[in-house]
Amino acid sequence: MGERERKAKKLRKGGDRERGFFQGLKDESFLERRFPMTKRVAIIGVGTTGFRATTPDLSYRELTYEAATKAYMEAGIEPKDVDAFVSTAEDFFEGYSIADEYAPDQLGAVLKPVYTVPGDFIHSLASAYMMIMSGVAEISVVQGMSKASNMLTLSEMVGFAMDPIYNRPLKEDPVFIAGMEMMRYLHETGTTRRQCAQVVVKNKRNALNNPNAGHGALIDVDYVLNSPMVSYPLTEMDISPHSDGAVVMVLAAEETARALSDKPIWIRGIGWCSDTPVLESWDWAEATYTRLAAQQAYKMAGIRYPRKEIDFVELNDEFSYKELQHLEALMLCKKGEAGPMTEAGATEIEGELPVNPSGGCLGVGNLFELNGGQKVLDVVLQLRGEAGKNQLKDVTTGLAHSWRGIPTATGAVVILSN
Amino acid sequence: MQELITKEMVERTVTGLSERDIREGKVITTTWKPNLRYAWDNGPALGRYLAELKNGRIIGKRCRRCNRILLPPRMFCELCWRPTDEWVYVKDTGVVNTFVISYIDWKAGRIPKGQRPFTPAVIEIDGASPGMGILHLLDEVEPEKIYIGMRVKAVWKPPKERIGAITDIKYFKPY
Amino acid sequence: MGLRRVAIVGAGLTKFYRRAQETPKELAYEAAKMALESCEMRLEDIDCVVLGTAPDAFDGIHMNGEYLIDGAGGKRKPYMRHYVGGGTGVLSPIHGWFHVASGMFDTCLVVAEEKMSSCYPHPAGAFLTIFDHTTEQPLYPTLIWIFAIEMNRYMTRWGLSKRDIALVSVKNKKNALDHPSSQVAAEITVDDVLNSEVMAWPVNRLDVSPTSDGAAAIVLAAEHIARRVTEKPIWIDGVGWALDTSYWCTRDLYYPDYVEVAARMAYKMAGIREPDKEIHVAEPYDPFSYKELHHMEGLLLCKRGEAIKLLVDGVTQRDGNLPCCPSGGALGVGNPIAATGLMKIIEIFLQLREEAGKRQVPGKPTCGVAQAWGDLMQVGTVVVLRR
Amino acid sequence: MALIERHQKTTDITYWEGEIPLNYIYTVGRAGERFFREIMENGRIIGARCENCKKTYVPPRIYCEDCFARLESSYVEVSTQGTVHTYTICYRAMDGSPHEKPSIIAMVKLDGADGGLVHFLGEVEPEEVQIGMRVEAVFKGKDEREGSIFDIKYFRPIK
Repeated sequence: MGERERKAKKLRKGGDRERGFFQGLKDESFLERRFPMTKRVAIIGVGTTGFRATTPDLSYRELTYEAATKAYMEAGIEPKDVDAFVSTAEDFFEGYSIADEYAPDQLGAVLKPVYTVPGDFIHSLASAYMMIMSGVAEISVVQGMSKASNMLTLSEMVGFAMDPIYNRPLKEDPVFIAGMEMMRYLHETGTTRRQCAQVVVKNKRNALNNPNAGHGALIDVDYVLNSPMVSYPLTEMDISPHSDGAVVMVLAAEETARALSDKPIWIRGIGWCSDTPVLESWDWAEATYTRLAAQQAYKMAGIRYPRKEIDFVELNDEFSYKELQHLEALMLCKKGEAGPMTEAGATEIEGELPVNPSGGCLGVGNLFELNGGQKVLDVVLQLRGEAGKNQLKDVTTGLAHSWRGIPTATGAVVILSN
Repeated sequence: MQELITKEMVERTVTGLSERDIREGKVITTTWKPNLRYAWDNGPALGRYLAELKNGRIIGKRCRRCNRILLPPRMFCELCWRPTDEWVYVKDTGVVNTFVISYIDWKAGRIPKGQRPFTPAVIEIDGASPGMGILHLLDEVEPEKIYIGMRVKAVWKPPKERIGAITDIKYFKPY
Repeated sequence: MGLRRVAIVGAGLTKFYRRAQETPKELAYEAAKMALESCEMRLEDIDCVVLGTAPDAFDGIHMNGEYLIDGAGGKRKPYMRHYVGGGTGVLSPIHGWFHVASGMFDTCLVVAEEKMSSCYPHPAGAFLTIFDHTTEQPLYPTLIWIFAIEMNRYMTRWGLSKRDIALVSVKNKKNALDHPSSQVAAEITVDDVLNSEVMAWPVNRLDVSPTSDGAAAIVLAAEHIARRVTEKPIWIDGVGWALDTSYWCTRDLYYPDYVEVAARMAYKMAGIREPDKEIHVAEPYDPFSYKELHHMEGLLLCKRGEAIKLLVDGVTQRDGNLPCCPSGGALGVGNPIAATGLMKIIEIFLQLREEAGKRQVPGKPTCGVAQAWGDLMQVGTVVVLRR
Repeated sequence: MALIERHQKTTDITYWEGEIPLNYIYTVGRAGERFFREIMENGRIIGARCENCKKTYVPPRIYCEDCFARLESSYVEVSTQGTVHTYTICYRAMDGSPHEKPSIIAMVKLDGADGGLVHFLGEVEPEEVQIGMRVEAVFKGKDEREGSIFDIKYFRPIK
């Protein structure tokens, strides 16, 4: 029996009474004793199926089961050791009216505290984090799953999210919203389409070295610029193709995390924010939601100079310009600097600030509500030194960011350290 | 007596409408018919289940740890959290666990007078573990004569009409 | 950061109607605005917003949580939606509680909204697609089937009569006469229930809660804020929730295990050992008449199979020993899914503050419990409130 | 691997098709009702003014999204002319089918308002469109208006 397993067993032997739900909660001194202000939460296990354009041989249940098995094995736990679960799902992406019904079985969470966050995976992560911080759980699990290939009318589903009175009746491919946003972004910042195309080239190249990624390719800038136009100035190659896959993560409070894991990855800061969903009130150039979410996360992590203190970033690049826009909103460079930075290679793996070393959405695939899951996963792997050929040297702090896709203005940020 | 939320406060919040207001255009409305179509991957468990239904058989899967025969089959036991073991054919007979006599269809519309009401039931299939039921319809029996504990048997579609779906069983009837 | 005491300090509720002219955003706004006004707070005092809304299939907007942001007051704020089908309403304060108790935020606006009337030909059609798409939907099931299935099992297990169960409808619809938001309050008799049309035996028309449009909102605050904002904060002392397997046909439906697990979790946290004695007022979820009894048993307010006795003896009347659904519940006030759950929380909040007007239960209650249920007979969400 | 048994042949792989079969009728709400009535009857566009935040919302709302003030009594008329804030040339419809002729969609900021409308541009070629271009609303004939966003046919450049 290995050291870790012994620790795990010892922990379990103590049983629920030791570390389960809320004993003695009414005892006031209990608060200070059990929840010092320094309480920390770590990710102690991650599991994924990898991401591919289609996964025809597995149902959504089996996909999640596979990811969960890996995550639990890594954390050295069984589902019965978990205090609470959070799943991530949007009804119409799963094809159910009440998608959360189908969450518990494949996580081993039958008759356990489970709920669903219809948001990004990072929202769920934040929810599970707060659960641990508030003392409801010592170990919690977050799950996200994408079966994008099963949606036959995907653009209509995305369009179904638009305002039914003012926007949806136009009956245009919802990508037009991104086209309009890109136009204004380029206009205000002076960024060029060529610089956006460079993002695609970089991310698809990075993805070739990521065994989990499903859309790696070696292309050049002209290939992107010459691909068919979808919504000017957005071409087909500027839009990330979608992927299937599942991610499950195990979170634990400090003591448990140290007992169970050799390489806990600490959640130092987490933030999420939504701007107005009304297109008519958008400012169209800046990703304010990301800036505010990042501010919250930086504040929590005590980060004052993001550019210096963050070693690398996994951020949402569902559309090529979004990587640049988000990079600026994360305050990692000034407005208008992200394009030139990318062109100069500063965001490459060997650059000064590696961005999306995993390949991002453009290289891994758009996973919808799981997008954040892939980002956090790759930050965790980098920080553990398990990122294979794409491994960055001497990284200690990484940032994962996600956006909920058109037509929303919702983003979430998490800062992780090893 | 003190009241935090009063009728006056609440009345102001919402304007009630009738179906007629909407139908006759007294208020402005927009309509939408979403096109939400899916092709869900069956995976090995449900895939085999449906394929066997096409053959006129019901198949389950055993979990050796809790010794349950699971129906519909699953690749993992949700209680033991482990992969399931062997495939097991179960019978196409069973016992009514509970049932309904429904006079409305799925759109909440009433069925026409004279039409037989729907009689869906949870049927515990013989050969599967006790309590392991599936949802299906009952027929060839007066609705009033159905009772919990009644023994029933599947009535299959002719082999040529079967497509590998739960509806390959037309309904269950008493036997 | 650490575990902190969290209180409900304000509440707002819209009228419940079968069809509302207001958009979902406007409904959410009306409730949220009233909640803020009730505790004299401004939107800028709110640190974060939590939203509960059940299936997108009712409102007819994909990612309904995103659509509602501005109406719920979530613009440029940390905003998160959560979801457990019908249990969403009571999960709302639980999720809000995490936000505040974890130390991340000091104040939280919790909004629950549902506009079911947009869905045609009938909102019930949205329930077809809650069933398993491969093994159940081809049979065209409806939600009422599954309720009737459960009710039949429950009645058969304990040998109950429909006549007794109908008393729940009579009681709740009568209680709702005093509720400002009520949609279907009425003075009816047991015979009215039994003679109303049979929808799916054993469920009659008057055993069923209506479909509704409506919204509800509450404001949560950490202890140091709550004491400044109000003289009568109502504390969230216990939270619990649980989700059972989605293979619902494999469970014996006569008893709601999921409610029991959730209730035990909440009671343990609140230090309640004898729920039947320590809880003074309860709001079990009652979308169907038998469900109130079913859930009282799950909430451990009585022994299994004995809820009916309390009902028949009048113990659960508003002036009884254990008032259940003094608001009028989903059967009387209306059932805009997520908003109903939060309406129940608000009712306990008002009862404990003794601000429920004519609905006030006697005896200065100090501890109440609200519960909701959801999904395929799967979810129990429970909140224990104390003053 | 997590599963001990998998499909071994491509031909064993199956899927199940289905849909979510629903229809919707949306009311346009209290503010929407005023907005569309004003267009239908008077060919005017109204917004909602928040004096507190000094903002005019178009389309109007019953509340200010920043300060939550009630705006129902402060609807104001705004211009039917405005400026292209941003635009795109869209080649596909919502169902993914390609357009025969690409459509031009713009966010038009109306004069006197902080908001505006997202709508089509007409009577203009894609290459002529620019950010900052002045445009005006083209309404349908009064008897054709039915209370939809298409009561405004499109926006066209001011000549």
